[in-house]
Amino acid sequence: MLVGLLIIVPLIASLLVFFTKGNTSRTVALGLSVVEFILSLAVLFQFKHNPASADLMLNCPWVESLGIHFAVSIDALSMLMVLLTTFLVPLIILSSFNSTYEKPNSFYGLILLMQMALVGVFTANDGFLFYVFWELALIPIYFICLLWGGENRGRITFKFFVYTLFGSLFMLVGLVYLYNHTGFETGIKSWAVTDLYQAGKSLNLQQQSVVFWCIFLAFGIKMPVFPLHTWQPDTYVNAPTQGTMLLSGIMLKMGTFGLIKWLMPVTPLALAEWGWLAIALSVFGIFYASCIAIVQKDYKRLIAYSSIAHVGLIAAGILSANQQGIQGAVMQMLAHGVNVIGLFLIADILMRHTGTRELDKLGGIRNMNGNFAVLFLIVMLGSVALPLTNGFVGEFLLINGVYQYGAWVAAFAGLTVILGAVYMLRSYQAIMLGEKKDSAIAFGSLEGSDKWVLYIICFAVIAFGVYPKPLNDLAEEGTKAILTYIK
Amino acid sequence: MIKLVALIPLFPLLGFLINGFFGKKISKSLSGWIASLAVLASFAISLLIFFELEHSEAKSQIVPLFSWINSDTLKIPFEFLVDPLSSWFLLIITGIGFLIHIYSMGYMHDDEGFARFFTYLNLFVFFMLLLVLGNNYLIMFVGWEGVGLCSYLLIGFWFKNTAYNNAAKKAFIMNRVGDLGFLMGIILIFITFGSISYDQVFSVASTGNEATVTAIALLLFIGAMGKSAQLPLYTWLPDAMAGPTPVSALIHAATMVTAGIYMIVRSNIFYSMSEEASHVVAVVGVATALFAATIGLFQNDIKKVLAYSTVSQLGLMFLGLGVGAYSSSVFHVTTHAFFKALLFLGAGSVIHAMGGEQDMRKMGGLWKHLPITGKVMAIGTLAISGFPLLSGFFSKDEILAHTYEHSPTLWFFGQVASILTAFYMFRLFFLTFFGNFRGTHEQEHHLHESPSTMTIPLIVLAVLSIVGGALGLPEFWGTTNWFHHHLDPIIVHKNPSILNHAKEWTLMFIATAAALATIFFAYMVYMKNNILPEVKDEKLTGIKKLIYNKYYVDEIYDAIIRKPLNILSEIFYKFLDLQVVDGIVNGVGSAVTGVSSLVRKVQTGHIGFYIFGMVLGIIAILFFTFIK
Amino acid sequence: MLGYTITQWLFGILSFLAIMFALMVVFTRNPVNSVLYLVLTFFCIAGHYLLLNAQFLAVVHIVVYAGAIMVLFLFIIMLMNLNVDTEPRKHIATRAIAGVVGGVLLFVMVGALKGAEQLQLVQGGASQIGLVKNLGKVLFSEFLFPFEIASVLLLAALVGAIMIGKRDTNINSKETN
Amino acid sequence: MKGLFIISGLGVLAMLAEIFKFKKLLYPLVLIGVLAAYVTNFMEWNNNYNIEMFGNMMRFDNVALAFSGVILVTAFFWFILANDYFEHDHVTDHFALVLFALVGAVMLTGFSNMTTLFLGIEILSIPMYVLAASRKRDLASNEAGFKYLIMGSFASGFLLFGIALIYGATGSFDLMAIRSFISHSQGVLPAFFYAGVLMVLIAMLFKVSAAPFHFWAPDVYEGSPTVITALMSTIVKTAAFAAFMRLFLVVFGGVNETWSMILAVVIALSLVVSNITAATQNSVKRMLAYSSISHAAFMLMAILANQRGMASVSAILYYSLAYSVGSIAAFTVLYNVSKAKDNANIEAFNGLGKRHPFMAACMVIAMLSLAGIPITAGFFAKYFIFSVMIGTTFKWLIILAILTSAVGVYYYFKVIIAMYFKQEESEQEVTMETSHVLLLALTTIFTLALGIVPKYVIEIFS
Amino acid sequence: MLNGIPINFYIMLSAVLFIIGVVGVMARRNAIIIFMCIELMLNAVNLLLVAFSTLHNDASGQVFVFFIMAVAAAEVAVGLAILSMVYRNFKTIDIDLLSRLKN
Repeated sequence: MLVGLLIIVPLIASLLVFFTKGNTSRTVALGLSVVEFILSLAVLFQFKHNPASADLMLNCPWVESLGIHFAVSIDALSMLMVLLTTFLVPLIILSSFNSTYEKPNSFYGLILLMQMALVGVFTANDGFLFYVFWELALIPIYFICLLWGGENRGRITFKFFVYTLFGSLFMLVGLVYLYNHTGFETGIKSWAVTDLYQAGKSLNLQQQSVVFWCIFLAFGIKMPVFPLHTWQPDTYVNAPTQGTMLLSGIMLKMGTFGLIKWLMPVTPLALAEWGWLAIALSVFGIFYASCIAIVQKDYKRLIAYSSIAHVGLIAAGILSANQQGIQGAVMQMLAHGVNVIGLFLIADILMRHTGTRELDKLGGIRNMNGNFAVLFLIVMLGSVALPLTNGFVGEFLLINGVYQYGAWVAAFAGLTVILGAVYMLRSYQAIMLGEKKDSAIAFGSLEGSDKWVLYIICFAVIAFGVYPKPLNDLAEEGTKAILTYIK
Repeated sequence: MIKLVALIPLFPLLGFLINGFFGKKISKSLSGWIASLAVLASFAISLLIFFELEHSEAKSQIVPLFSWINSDTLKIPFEFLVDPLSSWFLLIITGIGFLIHIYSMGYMHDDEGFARFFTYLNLFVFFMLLLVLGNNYLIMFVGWEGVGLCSYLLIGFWFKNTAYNNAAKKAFIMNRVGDLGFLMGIILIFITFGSISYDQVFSVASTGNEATVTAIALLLFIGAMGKSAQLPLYTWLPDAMAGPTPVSALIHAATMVTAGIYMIVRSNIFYSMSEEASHVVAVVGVATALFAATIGLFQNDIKKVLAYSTVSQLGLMFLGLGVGAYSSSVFHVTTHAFFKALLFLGAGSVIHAMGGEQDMRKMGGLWKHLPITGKVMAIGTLAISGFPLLSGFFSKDEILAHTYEHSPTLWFFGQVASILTAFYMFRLFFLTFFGNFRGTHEQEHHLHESPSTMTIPLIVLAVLSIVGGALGLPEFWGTTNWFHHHLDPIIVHKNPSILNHAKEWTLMFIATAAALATIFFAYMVYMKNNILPEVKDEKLTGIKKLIYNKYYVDEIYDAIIRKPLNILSEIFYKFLDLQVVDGIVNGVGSAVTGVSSLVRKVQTGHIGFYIFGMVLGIIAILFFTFIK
Repeated sequence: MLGYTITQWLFGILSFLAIMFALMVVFTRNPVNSVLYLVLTFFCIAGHYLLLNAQFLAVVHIVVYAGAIMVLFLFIIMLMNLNVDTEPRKHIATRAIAGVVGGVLLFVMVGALKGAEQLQLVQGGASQIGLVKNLGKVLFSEFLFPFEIASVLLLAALVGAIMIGKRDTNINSKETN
Repeated sequence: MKGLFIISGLGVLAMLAEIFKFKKLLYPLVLIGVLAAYVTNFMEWNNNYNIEMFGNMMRFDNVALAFSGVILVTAFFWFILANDYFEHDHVTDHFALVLFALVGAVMLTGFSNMTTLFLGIEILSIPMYVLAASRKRDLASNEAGFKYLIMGSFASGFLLFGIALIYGATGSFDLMAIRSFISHSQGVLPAFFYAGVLMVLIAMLFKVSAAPFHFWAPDVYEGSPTVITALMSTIVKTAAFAAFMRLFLVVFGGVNETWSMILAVVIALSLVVSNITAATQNSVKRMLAYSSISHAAFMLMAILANQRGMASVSAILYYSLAYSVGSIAAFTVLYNVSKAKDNANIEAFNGLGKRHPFMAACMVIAMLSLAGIPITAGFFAKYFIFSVMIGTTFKWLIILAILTSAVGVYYYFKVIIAMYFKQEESEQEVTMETSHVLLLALTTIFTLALGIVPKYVIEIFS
Repeated sequence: MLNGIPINFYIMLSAVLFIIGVVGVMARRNAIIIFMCIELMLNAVNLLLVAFSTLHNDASGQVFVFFIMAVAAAEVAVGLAILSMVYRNFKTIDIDLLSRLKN
């Protein structure tokens, strides 16, 4: 039942927030999202102590005649993802306290609605429900970007919407196709995830390949994997900071999570047949995006490309289909979620304090605010995966996993270790170091909320780098469970 | 006591945290002392542990802390290993580290980043200790990258200066290149032997097949190249002199750059298993030694000279490793740590006196102004040049001896390198301390000996550089080489010296003679008919110019790596991303609208036409069904 | 004569005339004439009905079409005084195409409308179904509901025609969009 | 069945209202009447009303009742929408015509004989011709009515020809008789019987405006008064599909190999033409016309799938309900917006998000539903279509449908973007009467509710 | 055989008439003529129906014709009303001139 609450609370929260006014709405939103976080901790507690308890699963028929159930449950993997979501959303809301948005009630309401959908995606145990939540997550973010985005947002958000919708429709076809092959022995078709696994296994190679690509298309666009990525930089740059955070911090993980839970176990044959191509795309994407990030002028766009590079490695790790690869992917998803939010917040702070994100115009901010410099440094180190930061565990395991797929692939993917350092240090130097430029003059001390968000993020970066065990154990368990299906 | 080994890195960590959080609030001297005492504490514990180990039977003891990363069969606990090697490095790091901390308190006294400096310094010590203490490759890697970070921070310590920042960035990135190799090596070790903990890996290492082991060894060596500034990844080290001088002494001479040697000695089993790998190591080492030494000949920046000599000395150590003289290399690491730290600190004190001036062409005749510094510098110079009975003499000699029995050619080049070393070191010495002063007047006016916080460490180091050789007296003198015995437990395949004493003596004689001859030659050049280096760089010509400009290596790298990468990136972004990939996506959109405006024309609005269309449809349908 | 029965002769002639007149309907330029030709066509068709023993239907046909509908047409034509050949012709090409398409359609139809021979016939001798008695019986028993509902149709037509046809009294009354 | 009579009675009543002067009462009376018809509909549910009545001319089985239910609900909504359409000249006439059209529509859900089919279609069409032209001084409206009339009667010519041929082959107009005739003759039907089936198919395709028989739809939709367009795109379509289904799933299901391939091609053509053409429309009204074509294509897919059991039927039922409710909402907004701006162009929507947030929000839901985004009704509608199609040999149609519905999103979202992104130069208020507010709220809730608990509709026959 | 005339003849005859009607609709611009052509088509159908009803010796065919006539009458009534209105507004009933609504 708890898990049901996990989904309902944000929904109610968003409805409540819709009826608030002015600054109260953001406080209410923050409070309620914290409540959600506490709730998720309760779920974690429950999960730790008796994983089999009825609190952790909910399964009631939705459209019985079509085998559609409202089935949600918590396993190790979804637990982690839920924690990520419920942990990040309060931070995202808090990070918005220094920017004023018109119609704040709808703004925060949409964020919470989004949270509902995301939690749904991560907990759904029924293919159809998964798809519904998947699409549902698209609506709020679309409106967040459309209503509070930057310049020519109309075109860009639209491109983003159609692009992703296009992909997910193919996923729908793939899923329906699987559904159509369920229940040969029982005769009763069902959307339950395990039945879909079986159905997938029952297909021959060619059918599996079709399903594989249909579904991969959706996930590949969401992540995004080269060459399906072109919606992403524009959208990230144009969206309001909180929108960008939602997109990159959590929504991106929908793709990778889906890859792990909804694609890998379904089509093992196709994976063996086509995995190389998918991995090749992902790995090339790493190099490609890193290179592009090196020559970016706009810091936000730079982060956008860097996240393409990161997710490329994640995808490669997942597709290499071994313990280290997938577990590393999970760890990296968590780490990337935290770090990228930090980075985007920093971009936002820069924008607010100096009025620009152009690397050429920025410089020497460290002279004005050393404290900020340190926080920035820590977040950056996290995202270049320095040991003892949260990024490292994932990256090590990922490269390890990819290496087991192919040494040269890993060597190529490993370029991210170098190139990542190149563009991150380059941008850090351009922004913080050197003699202070005019833009930096005005740079005062940070506002409380910003500071706290950064503190929390930095703490997470280091804490989970030094002692990743709690998360790592969950990730290991979840990965093992998935691998039993894949093998 | 050994169980408390965790305290050793803990103290610097605490120092780091205290200075990091409260550095701004507390007074300079306080933060300085906190940092220094933290290191001193760990030095004390290291000593205790060292002696306890000496007298205990178990030569290697594992101290588990907590389980860190688990992934199915891959289990990486966070645990420390105390054995002769690590305990020895502990002493070097904490000992030299402490001295340099003290020195820095004087040297950095007027810098507003005082607390920050010590924060970084402590962090560095912490990571360095982690590096040597870890019981598996990943912890070594943690320290490895950690010290890389600290070197980045310290090189770019004066962050207002763009050149320094670039140097820092360069150091970090070049190290990352090596680190990637290292990482690959670690993963390959895991895949081959199913674990990355030293004890487990080495126990089964012999089962690994030749090729794999070679691959592992080479991958690890790539890491070493980066960290220990070997060809072709050495160029960051000279630039790293941008950092404050104590940093150059501690990180870029005494400790961090020797991490590569530590790593290879640690995994010596792989190298002794693979002929090719160790051959590569030897060749790279000797090449680096020669190459850097030649560059050192014509440098005018006092710290640059020392930097290149460091590179060359490191090359020498790798030569030793390559020929299987592991303990000799470690021995040389030790002595080198003494005299190179001494030299850097001395140079620091000179620079301090000169008010930040580093160009030797503007120095000269400082002997009378800086008596202590002058003397200790003399000792250091003699030591590095291999003057008999000084520390450098023994360590270098051991390496060369082993090299000779391995291959005389390598020995020859090694010998040449050390001769060159002797030459440019004395060039440095003479140019700095003798002749007449070539600097400005106000510089000359306040030339002064450095404060005691700086001189005392110098003196201590000077003493060490003199007596340090006693640690490893050559066997053929009938004395026992304590150092070898100390390290024996961790060297898997020992190769006993097969040279007869006569040969040994000859080699030693040749070395000594060469050294003395070189010193004399340098004396003739720079003292008698004191020839000064060109003041104007552009006057240089031919080979001289080539060497003076460091063989244009930086320019070459720039041309073959950085520029192409930038161009490629621009192509990716401007063309492939914006034009092709995104172009296709947008193209679809505009195609739809284009087609749409065409199709709209069909809807002419004429009933006649509509009817016509319908009838055509009907005909088509009937035709399709009945005639076809 | 010539081996054909009288009915066959009649069928032939009537069919010929019907087609001729129909063509004239399409091809005369003057609307009034084509109305008259259409009337003639209807007469021919009525003749066919008679041949098929649908006497009552034939009569109704004459009354309704020739009597009512065509008069209505004439009426309208007069109203719009189109009785001169003012109609601008369609472009010659268009008409040619229309003709061709018609030909093709015919060809296809001929192809489509085969297979009548395999109908199993129940009928023998002159049937009586065409008489008022039978028709009435069928109409008011089996087809009662359609018959009733047809009244709705006619009502609707009535209302519609009135609403459209009647000139609005208050010109400046705003109409809803 | 009783509903049919109630509505016809209402029609007559409306005519009497002119004479006996109770115009004012008429509107409420009609609303009540429609509700009453709906209620009787429900009372007839499941009590096997498909006894041969009136010589087996009508057969109100559950399917028929369900569809006429959809029609009546839509009609109810529509009457609320159209309330001020009935406040000018010819009030009673308008009422009568609309009600008679409803009679035809309901007939089409329950006919069981070619005669009633034909009469139903005509009873539905003739008032629509008139209503389309009911803005008598508006040239567009005139032209719309005129085109609709000419092409409609042309099409019914084909319908009749088809019926005649079928009659010729089978000797009966009764659907069940024809069906059994088909099933008993082991594929040895005379060729012209198939020709007849195809002629009927063509006529029906015309009625549901599928390419290439769709040409009339955009023009007529654009020209007619907005409310009448709403009527056409909802009730008329639903009725047409009910008839289509009855003919081609029940009667001609046996000979589907003759028509399925043709239908597939027609669907593909409709999908492409409609969506592509709609993409660059400037008039929202016309855009909705094209979108209605693509929706028709979707519903045709369910017929093409020709699934055993009630899968196809319930899919169509759900789709038509979702589509009708969505369109009513969309047209309500369009009606008010265009009334304010006096044109139905997309610019009229600029800045609506600020000028009238409620209206804008409802429009968003409606557009999402039409575009088929979860969790609106439209999504499930499309999903059910996919799920019946995926089993057939026409999977390629699904891919095509996806590609084109991506285009579809393009033009639906043009409206949304206009409402929230485009800036309105003149910040004039858009007003909306309370009845319409209620209607919007009602339809929006309905749309969402359908999306959240689709089972009550989709499982209605099981 | 209906009194010695094969049913095919009737089918063909009505088909021909029907097609003539269709051609008329396509070829003429005068709305009224077009209307008459549509009537022609309907009559072709009527003929066919009657033929079949005689063939099957089944009265329902002929009854159906009644309904067609009724509908035709209704259609014509409404149609001509609309025509006259169009004429009133456009001053023409040339279909090619009625093409305001397009694209």
